[in-house]
Formats: sequence, structure tokens, C-alpha cells
Amino acid sequence: MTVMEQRSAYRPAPPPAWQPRTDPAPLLPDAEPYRVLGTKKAEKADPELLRRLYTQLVLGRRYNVQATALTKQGRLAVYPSSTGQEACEVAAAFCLEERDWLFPSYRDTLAVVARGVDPVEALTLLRGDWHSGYDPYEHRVAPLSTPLATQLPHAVGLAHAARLKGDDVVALAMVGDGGTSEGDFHEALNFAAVWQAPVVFLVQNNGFAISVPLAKQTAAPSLAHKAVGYGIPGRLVDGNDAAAVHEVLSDAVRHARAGGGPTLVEAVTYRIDAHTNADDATRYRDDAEVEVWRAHDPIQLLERELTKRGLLDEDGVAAVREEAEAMAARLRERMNQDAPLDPMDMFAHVYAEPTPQLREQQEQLRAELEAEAEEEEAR
Amino acid sequence: MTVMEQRSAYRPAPPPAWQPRTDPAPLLPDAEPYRVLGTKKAEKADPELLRRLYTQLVLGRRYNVQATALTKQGRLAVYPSSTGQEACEVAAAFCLEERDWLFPSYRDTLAVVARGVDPVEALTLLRGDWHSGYDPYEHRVAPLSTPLATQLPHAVGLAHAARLKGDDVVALAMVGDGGTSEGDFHEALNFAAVWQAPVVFLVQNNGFAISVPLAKQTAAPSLAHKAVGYGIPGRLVDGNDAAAVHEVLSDAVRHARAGGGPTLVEAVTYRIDAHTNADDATRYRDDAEVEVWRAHDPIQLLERELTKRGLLDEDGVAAVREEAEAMAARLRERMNQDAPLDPMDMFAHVYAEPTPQLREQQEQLRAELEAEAEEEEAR
Amino acid sequence: MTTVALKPATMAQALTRALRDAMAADPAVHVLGEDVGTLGGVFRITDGLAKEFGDDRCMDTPLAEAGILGAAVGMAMYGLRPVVEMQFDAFAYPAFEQLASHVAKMRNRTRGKMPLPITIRIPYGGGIGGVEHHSDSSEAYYMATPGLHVVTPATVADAYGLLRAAIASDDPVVFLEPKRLYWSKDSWNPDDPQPVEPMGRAVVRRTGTSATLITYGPSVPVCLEAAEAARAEGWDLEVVDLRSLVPFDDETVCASVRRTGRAVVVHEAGSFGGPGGEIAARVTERCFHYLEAPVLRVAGFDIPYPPPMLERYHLPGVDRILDAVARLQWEAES
Amino acid sequence: MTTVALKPATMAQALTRALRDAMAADPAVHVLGEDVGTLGGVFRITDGLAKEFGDDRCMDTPLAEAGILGAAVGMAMYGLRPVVEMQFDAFAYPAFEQLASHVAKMRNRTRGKMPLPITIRIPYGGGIGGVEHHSDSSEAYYMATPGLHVVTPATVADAYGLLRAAIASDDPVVFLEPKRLYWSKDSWNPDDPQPVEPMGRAVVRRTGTSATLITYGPSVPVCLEAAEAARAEGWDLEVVDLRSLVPFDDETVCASVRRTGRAVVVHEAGSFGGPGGEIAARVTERCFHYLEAPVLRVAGFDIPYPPPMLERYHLPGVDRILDAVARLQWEAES
Ligand SMILES: Cc1ncc(C[n+]2csc(CCOP(=O)(O)OP(=O)(O)O)c2C)c(N)n1
Ligand SMILES: Cc1ncc(C[n+]2csc(CCOP(=O)(O)OP(=O)(O)O)c2C)c(N)n1
Ligand SMILES: [Mg+2]
Ligand SMILES: [Mg+2]
Repeated sequence: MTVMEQRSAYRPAPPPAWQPRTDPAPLLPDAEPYRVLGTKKAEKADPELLRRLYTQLVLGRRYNVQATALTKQGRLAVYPSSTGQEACEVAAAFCLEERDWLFPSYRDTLAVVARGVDPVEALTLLRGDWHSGYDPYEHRVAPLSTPLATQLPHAVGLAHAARLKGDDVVALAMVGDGGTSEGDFHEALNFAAVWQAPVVFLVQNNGFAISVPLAKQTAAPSLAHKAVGYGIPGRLVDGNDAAAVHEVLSDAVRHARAGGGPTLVEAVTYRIDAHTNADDATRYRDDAEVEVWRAHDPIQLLERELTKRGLLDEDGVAAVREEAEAMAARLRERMNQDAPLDPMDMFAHVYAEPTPQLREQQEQLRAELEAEAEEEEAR
Repeated sequence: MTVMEQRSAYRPAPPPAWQPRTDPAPLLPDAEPYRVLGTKKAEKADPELLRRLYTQLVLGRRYNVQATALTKQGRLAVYPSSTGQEACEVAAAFCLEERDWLFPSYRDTLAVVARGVDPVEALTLLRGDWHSGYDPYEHRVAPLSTPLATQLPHAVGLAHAARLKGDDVVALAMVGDGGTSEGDFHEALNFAAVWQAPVVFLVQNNGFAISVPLAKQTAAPSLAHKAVGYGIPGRLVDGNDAAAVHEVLSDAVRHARAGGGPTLVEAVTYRIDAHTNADDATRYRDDAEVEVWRAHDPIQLLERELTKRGLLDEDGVAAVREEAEAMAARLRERMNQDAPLDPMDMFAHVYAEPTPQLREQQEQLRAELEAEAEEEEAR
Repeated sequence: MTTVALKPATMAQALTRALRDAMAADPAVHVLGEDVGTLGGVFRITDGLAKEFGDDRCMDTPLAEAGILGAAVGMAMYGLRPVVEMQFDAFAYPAFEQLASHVAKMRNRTRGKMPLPITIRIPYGGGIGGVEHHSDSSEAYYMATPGLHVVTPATVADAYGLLRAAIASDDPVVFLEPKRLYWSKDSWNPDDPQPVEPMGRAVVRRTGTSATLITYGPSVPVCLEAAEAARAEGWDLEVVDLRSLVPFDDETVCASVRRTGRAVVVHEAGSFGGPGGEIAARVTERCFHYLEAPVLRVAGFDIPYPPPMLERYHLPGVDRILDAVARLQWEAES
Repeated sequence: MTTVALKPATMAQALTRALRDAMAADPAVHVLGEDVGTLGGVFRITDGLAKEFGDDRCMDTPLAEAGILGAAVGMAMYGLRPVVEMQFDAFAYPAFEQLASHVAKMRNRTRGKMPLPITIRIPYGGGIGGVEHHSDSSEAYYMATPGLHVVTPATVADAYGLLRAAIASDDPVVFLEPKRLYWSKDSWNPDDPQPVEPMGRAVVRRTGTSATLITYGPSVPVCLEAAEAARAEGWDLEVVDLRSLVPFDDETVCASVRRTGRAVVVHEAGSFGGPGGEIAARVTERCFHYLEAPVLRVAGFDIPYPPPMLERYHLPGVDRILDAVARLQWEAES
């Protein structure tokens, strides 16, 4: 049976014999975001996993801080920090197998790095030396997508293609609360559902799309409630609870891999920093609100749990911090080196072979640069 | 308070204090399409309304048949028949007040005519003498929209504008099951929900988008289940039950007018004819399926009810049929006259004032036509 | 040598054959779009493919053009060669964001690591009595988007050959099908059809000495007809069929114009901001001192495509082309 | 007569002022877009409007460009005059379908019964170090879409004047804001700012006799600078600022080219299929016998807009303009 045939060829019976195709009840999210840390469930969580998550959260936070600092030094054109959202970022990378694919949005550098991409290559877009710095095939990470939600259909197509080829590959695609309003979000979820493609959609609801609060973005009970409209399960999770996000995403990945189709996961979190270093968040929100969320910090939540379970002590904390500082120092050092730049790259990759027109333009620029160099020399 | 302020400035409380904004339960559609005819509820239905619906259904069917015949005579470029869907078409027009607006899709000529638009002017697009034949402001009917779902955001904008101006105007927008897959559907419903705009979205689920059956279009329990993802009510109705469609739509219009915001209505129906006269439906569906639906014919359902309640007898049926024949004869006669054509119209309405460039082109064409006419004369 | 058996065939048949051959040759080729499966497409170009290769190779999709093209991007990322059908020209617009921001840019974005071998078939242009949104000539949009190839056949053999070449290309190709030529017949050798390689080469369809008509797609037969009619006026017109708008074959075009010294660009798309401006400008840049007259343009008017009953006034026809040829300042010669 | 009090102001300030004055003058004017309310837009062009006129007059919308423009269509149908902000050039692409199939066509579709007085403000072009999708020059797309006006200011006074005229127009206007000129200052009379009427007129920014630079938007200051630099080479260049791409002011442009006999078109948008082709072609059609050399083009390369660190190699600068001027076949003169 082909994949398309696997879906029963449903047509509505005439209304007198109407039956809904799918039972909507199991598709609806829980009334509350799922949590693990601070609950009984945490006691059963794998200590090794928790420690790994913790380390990566701390590294991630430090990376955010370092990258933001690099914008001030002019070493990055712009940086959208994910401080406060590290649990989502890290879990999104950790829930996947090697062969799986990650489709990050422009804010998800941390997830990209957590998946194994070189931390400097991951910053290429934001440094501005090229549009994307890493080979997407090396770690199976699509380029950071700036146009919001447009990468979601890519994830669906890739997952479907993998399934057609017989590979048990899952794609995880990340999008913000604001991005859920785009038509591409809708089309992607619908395609995924109809094709039963192995995709997990992770919405990081961080409360804002730049300055626009969620209440002006949607009137839905939750973003996870959108799932039922596609006939797929919607899950709501505390996005600052790394163990919970990891569990929910891992379940969704397993479900997808087993042929169960896509899942929509809404992680409720908060953007602690401004939209980017260029943004002034005081124009649209109170510090008091930020403080409330600071008290629900993903690192602290996990640290508390680990400490309580005796899996982490002061030395452990210090060791992780040290590792983070070392990472930041390396990043700083490498980013302080000028990116190698070749203007001829502009023409090299537009097509498999430059068109005659591009060759002409390339020659024009080459001549200009040579003339410039000669002039410099003459001076 | 401004409209935007009226929506409480919701932001998710930190997950420990999470609360869904809206209770999803009342937004979910019933498990079965709502029906009136053939049930106890029919006994309470207004006889006058039922008779008016019946007449219009019969007229509508006859109009479909006549228009399809006109394509064979080359009098129409193309005609997408709504035979089998007349209950939806007519109810969509009848549920509105004079001051309300209708946003039809390309298949909805019947709704346009039922709202009072001249039956010939309603066919301009399909005859091909111009793109739209009626003044949209005369009966508050937007032009038939060919690009699917693109008219839905228009309905939202118009309804919102009316509300901002303090007018209690409702917009009803029509779309097919296929159209619900488009991004514009999603964006329109979301905008309407966030703005609490007085819009009713009527999806005619007629089982197909040209050749593509619903099962390849969506995996949702029903299309009405999409509503909850926007935080608005979804209603499922038997689209061949004119009384039921009229009631559900009228409720939604009332709800919208009272400031309750938008509703998504899915009417379950069936496209009895091919997609258009140019389509060959035998390529993708069995006659047997069509027969099942013929047995659930909207005209018959209503006729049975009216007869049972003694509101219609053989003479009554004959009288309505006669009215329909007279209408068809008038339509035939008027459509057999050539549409008045002026090629200069091509330049007249592109801008408020033709640009100098258009004036030049217009003069060019005028000269060509004059030369042609002279040549003809010379011969 | 075998004798070549030429048979009459329609462009539609050649396109279907090209898809079939491509799918048979390479399991990575997948066709997707609205109604391409069971129905075989509204123009029946994909007729029989789902039956022969299965629903997964020729897929009916949900009705959402951005979703279709976006999914094709993902499929191409995973090594497939998607061939997307957009049902009509204007219905490709909802996919514009995917086209401009991803399809055209992914190779460049990733320094060549992630090429997207996607073919986007778009039936385009007028002349079939379609109602609004069914007759647009939207090539100007695609030409102005670096990263895309833009090709369009005018003959049955080219329809086959260009489509095979497009599908074989490692770059995205916007493949514009002149829908009013779908049922045009000409002689073709279906037993040994050949891809057109390389894409990007124009062809002289008719040699002449007085002036060059530069054209493509649906306007090629019109220009050939005009060239015939022009003989009565004493003009011997050369007709160049561009076939590929991107890349542009300056060499063939300029060689012709340098020979004839005069040129008219002919296309259905609107004049202002249309392909003709680019073509006239680049020919003038390269052949200025060979030109006896400015390069003129015969194009659609700068209006939304007119309704069926008026389209004959809009479409560039033989008379309008000959009027333009007459304005090529012949008096200067004598 | 009162003395005109000229003050320095930025283009951003003039745009904000134009919006404010338009909103104060006509309650039908509504501003909508992403972040235009509380934040005042990412470029702060709508700063203070929500506060002064309320959230219903200056609305933050959900994040969906087709929805924004589509809703604006509906608002215009009901008698409002929506002013839409697209956050960046490339983020207008998701709204392309609404723009091409409805905004541009509704008046024509309804024989003038349903005009759509919508202004679509789009910050466009590069030069501000933006990452991909933040620096596109997409005017070619809009020029090729009949039914739209396309205007773009290059001075502070024009920014005010054109925006007032655009909002007052009963037709849809694509209002392209050269984002790297937002903070450019020049002298302006804020006490009596005037709309530019009629839209559609170019203006000679600098008179000269040797050749004409035809340009618009962000390239106007570059051309003025080039004209200054050209004096050292003995060239006295005229600079025409088009201001309006649609309609196109053939009169002013051709009068200039007829005077100077030579022309270069300068813009940031890509060359192939870009505005320059149209401009060069129409100037050549109209001024052929006045031209000493072909009309040349200095434009962006035909590549996806490059990353911040490379954009200086891409953007047409003074040297590249002077190189083109030098290629205008001056030897023929002597
Ligand atoms: C299609 C598109 N429109 C607009 C933008 C400009 N923009 C960049 S980020 C942003 C807000 C995104 O909000 P959200 O989706 O919630 O993600 P977050 O920034 O919170 O991570 C906007 C409007 C864009 N990048 N893409
Ligand atoms: C944006 C867009 N894409 C494609 C088409 C071509 N098309 C016309 S009708 C149709 C099927 C519509 O199906 P549905 O929405 O269910 O409406 P129905 O025809 O059943 O009334 C398609 C694909 C179109 N009109 N608009
Ligand atoms: Mg957000
Ligand atoms: Mg349908």
C-alpha cells in the first residue's frame, strides 16, 4: 500500500449517516501545561538526562549572553536572544536522533548549537558574512529561517520524502507564537496531517511577537488547540521545564517515527530579553512581568530539582559554570577574528553554473576591485 | 473603550498559574450535523420561511440547469453548478439583512442572485464580457472570488471597518472545503477572532475540490473543528437541510451582530454535477456515490416536509415550477442577446485616471480599430 | 543511420511523455499538485502518471500553493526531484513567498550545499477564453528573481526537450507552459525524443534579413505568421525563439540583430516592466551601432488581463507586429 | 509673503508627520501592520500614532501579511483608507497574491465601482547591514502589476508630500521607503508641508549638460554625489529623480535625455528584469535619434541580496556610476 492509500479514502456519508472521522477528544491538549520538575514525576526522570540538560541550559544561557555582548562590539549584526527559552531550545535538539532533522527559526541558534553545529558557523547569518554558515547535511539542520513559519512546509516535505524512501526519519520544526498566524503554519500542519508525515511542530509561545502580545495574536484557548483542526494531537507543556519539554517532544518524536503522524506542541515560555539587541522592550512591557517569569527560570527550576535529588552540588554548579565560561571565551576569541570574505562568492552559488550574465557581472566586479587595489597601491 | 481594548490584555501567566483563556468546550461542534427537516424541530419552523426557501431552491436548481445549458450553446464561457448545494446558497442569502454583506466564492452565483442581484449581471464573469457585472454596493455583494479563500480576509476587514464606524453590519463569507486548506482561510479566521469581527464563515463541504476528495484535503474530525483553534464557535450542519442551514446561519449572524464575534459553519453537502461543465467527474468518482446523495436532495427534503405539514400540494409544486420555467425563459432570452462590448473599457478602470502610458495604448488600439473598420468598409 | 519517423503530436502529449520518461528514468522524480493524480490535471498533462507510478509518485495535494511548493522544497532537501504543477498562472501567486525567499535562494544561502532541483510547471498566458486569473503572463516576476531558471517552449519537440532538461537540472526551473499551444500539433519524433541541452540557448526559427522578431512561448507561432505576412510588404523577417528567459542567450539574439539591424520584441505579458524592456535594453546596450532604429516592443497592454470576450483586442497579433515593423524607420534607408 | 522657515529633519520624521496629518485630516485613514501600535513600528515611523489616535486608528495586527493586506482590502471596501505597513521588503511577499489579484484589480474588476484607496508602505533596499530578506529592492514586481501606483521618495520634503498624496489617492499605492535614507536629514519646512501633486511627476535634482542619470529612491543621493565627482572628469551630469515609477514621467525624463544625449539608469534593484530595462527601453524608443550612446544601466547584481559584510560590493556606488558614464562613447564626440 502506498502512503496515500494508507489513509482511508474517507468521504462524508450523507448527513443522515454522519460520523466524525476521528474522535476529537484525544487530540485536545490538557487543560494545564504539562510539568515534571517540582512534581512527583521528576523523581523518575533519568538523572543522566537531567544532568545533560542542565549543562546545556547553562551553556546556552552563557551563549546568549556572549552573543548579545558581541553585538555591542560590532561583531554580530544582530542577535535574537533566547534567554528564558533555553529549555525549549535544548530539548528540541536532545529529543532527536542523529538521522533526524531540525528546522530552526531565526531565534533558535541555541538549538542548532545543541544539535552539534559549530557555534561560530551557527552565527554566520547574524554575523553577516554569509546567509547560512553550516552544511545542513552534516548535522541535518536546515538553515535558520528568517521569514516566519516558511520553514514549516519544508519540514513536512522532508519528512514525507524520508517516509517515501523508507527511512524512519523525523523532522522537528520550530516556530514562535507570532509565526502561528502565518498561512504557511496552517498549510504545513494540514499537509503533515493529511500525509501523516513524521513531523513534530514545536511552538515556543514566549508571549510576544516583537511588541505584539499573545492576546493580539490569537483568541484560541491555547495554541495547542489548533491541532484538532488538523486532526492531529495538540500538547501543552511548561516550556521552562526542561524535563517536561524533553518528555513531551520525545513522545511526539516516537509517535511520529512509529507512523502515528505529526504532533503540535505548544511550549509556554517567556522571552526574557528584548526581541533583539536592537529592540527596546520597555516600550511595550513592564519589568514587573519579566520579574514574574524570572522566578520561573528554566535553569533554576532544573538546578533546584537536581540539588533536591542530590544530583548536583556546589562543585557541580561551579564546574558547569566553568565549562560555560570556557565556551564563551572560545566563542569570543573566534568571533573576534575577522570572518574570511570573498566578494566573488556572491556569484558562485546562485546557480549550479553561473549564467553568462553573472559571469559578466563577476568580471566587472573583479576589474573594479583590481583597479581599486592598484589605486591603493599607487597611494 | 476601543475595540482592541475590549479584548482583555491576556498574557499567559507563568505555567504554575496557567489558565486557558477561553473554555474550549462550547466552541466544539456537535458530534453530528445539525438537522431540522424530518425531525421534531421542523414542526416549529416558520411556514412562510420554509415556503420562501422552497421557492428559491427550485428557482436555484433551474438556474443551475439553465446556466449549464448556456455553456453548451457557447453563451457562457464556463459554469460551476451548485446543484445539490442550493440549500446552502439560498440560506446564505436569506440569513442576512439588507445592510449586511455577502462575500461569495466563484461557485456561489445562486447566493448572489438570491440576494437580489440581477441574474444576468451575476453571470458577467462566467459569460466573459467583464470580470464582474454588478455594482457591489447595490446589494452589498462582493464580486465572485475566483482565487480560493482570498475573499475571506476581505470579509473580515469589511466587518471590522463597519464595527469601527459603529454600524451593526455582518459579513457572511463563503468558501469550499478545498479552500479551507489555503493560508488565507487561516489568516482570515484568526484576524476575525482576534478582532471579534462580525463575520460568519460558511464552508460548503461538498466532498470535493475538483477531483480531490475531502480525505486528501484534511484529516480533521470535521472542518468545523478548526474553529476552536481560533477561539471561535464551530457549527456543523446538514447542508442539504435548508431549514437547518438557515437556522444555524441566522444564529451565527445574530451572534455576530450582538458583538459575539465570528462563527465557522461547516455545511455538509455534495456537488451533484461535475466541477464545471468542462469537467469530467466520472474520472474520479462513482455514480453510485452520487446516487446516495441524490436521495438526500435538498429540494426533496424540503418538499417532503412542506407536504407533510400541509403547506404544499401538487398545485403549489406546479406553481413554483412554472415560476422557475418563466425565470429560465427570461434568463435564456436575455443571455441570448449579445453582451454589449467596448474594448476601450479595458483602459478606463485600471486607475481613477488612465496613466499617460495607458492613454497611449488606448489611442493605439483606437487607431487599429479604425483602420480595421476602414478596411472592412473598403471591401 | 536510422530514418527519423516524425509523427504529429500535441504539445500536451509531449509534456506528458516527458514527465513519464523522467519518472521512469529516475525514481527521485515526484509529481505533486492540485488534481494531478486521478484526474491527470485540469489540462491532463499528468494523465496516467498516478496509475503507472502510483499515488506517491504523482500526488494530489491539499489545495494550498505555498504548501505545495514549500513541501517540494523539503522533498528536494531530502534528495527528491519534485515537479510541481501550479494549476493556472495566477494561482502560483500564493506560493510567491516560497518561490522568492526559498526556492530561488536556498542554493546560494547554503553556499551550494543545498541545491533545490525543483521544476515548477505553470500553464500561462491567454487565448483560451479563460476568466480572470486564468490567463496571466507572469514571467516578469520570475525573471526578476535571481536563482530561478525560466524557460518556455514553443514547439512540441522543445516542450519535451526543455521539460526533460528542466527536471534534470540541479537548479529550480520555472517551466512556463503556453496553455494555448497545448493542443497545437507539429511533427515530432516520439521514438527518440531528446532533451534540449544546455537549457539557455535561443534558436532561430526562421531566418530573414530585414529585421528580427525576438519572442518566446505562445507568441512564436504568431511571429512566424507575421513573418509570412510581412513578405507581401517586402520584409524578410527573422524570428528568434528565446526558449529560455533565464539565462538569456545574448549571443544568438545579438548575432541576429547585428545581421538585420532592426528588432521588435513580441510577447503577451504587459509592456511596462515586462520582459520586453529587459530584452530591448540589453540588445541596445550590445548592438547600438548596428541598430537602424530603436528596438520596439509589441506586448500586452498594461492592464489586468481582459475578460474572454475582449482578449482578442489585447493579444499581440499579426497586424500589431507588422505595424511595429513598419515603424522601424525604413525611410532612413532610402 | 511669509518667509519659509526651513529646518533640518529626517525622512523618518517627515513620514511620521505625514501619517499624523493624514489621520488628523481624515478619520477614514487607519494604519495597520505588525508592531505599528505601541512600539511605533520597528523603524518608529508610526511612533505616537496609537497614543494620539487610539488603537483602532493605528492597529497592531496578527503576524500575517496576506491577512493584513486582505483585511485592508475589506476596510477600503467599506470606505476606510487603510495605510498598511509591511515590516520589511521581503516580508511583503506573503501578501503578493492579495496585491496582484485583488488590490491591483478590484477597481478594474468592478468597472470603477469599487476603488481601493490603500497605501502600502514598504521599507525597501539595502545599505543598513540587514541580514537576508531585510534588504530587497522589489519594485520590479510592483511595476509589472497594472493597477498599482509605485512611488518612492528621495528627499525629506518628498517623503512627506508623496505619502500625503498616496494616502489621498483613490488608487492603491505601493509606497517604497528607502530605509537607508530614514535618518538622512535635509532642510524642510515642517510648518507648511505640502503634498506632491500630482503623483507621477519626476523632478530634475541637478541640471547638467553631459549626460543624464535617471534614478530614484536610495540611489538619488549616490547619483548626486557621482555628479559632483564627475566634475573633476569634465562631465556635467544631470540627475533626474523619478519619484514615481508608475505612472512614469516620460516627459521629464525624455526632455532631459534629449538635452544631454546620453543617459545612465541607476538603481539598487537587480539589473536583469529590473526597472532599468524598462526605463532604458522606453527612453531609447522615444529618444533614439538624440542618443550618442546606448542608455546604460548601473544596478545591483543579479544575485540574492548579499549578506551585510558584502553589500558594499553590491550596491551601485559613485565609482561604478562614473565607470558607466565613461562608457558612454565620448570618443565619438571628438
Ligand atoms: C514573514 C515574516 N514577517 C515578518 C517578519 C519580521 N519579524 C521578525 S521576528 C518577528 C516576530 C516573531 O514573533 P514570534 O513568531 O512569536 O517569534 P519570537 O520572535 O517570539 O521568537 C517579526 C514580525 C518576518 N521575519 N517574517
Ligand atoms: C488559489 C487558487 N488555487 C487554485 C484554484 C483552481 N481551482 C478552482 S476551483 C478549485 C477547487 C475548489 O474546491 P472547493 O474549495 O472545495 O470548492 P468547490 O469547487 O467544491 O465549490 C480549484 C483548485 C483557484 N481558483 N484558486
Ligand atoms: Mg514569540
Ligand atoms: Mg468542494
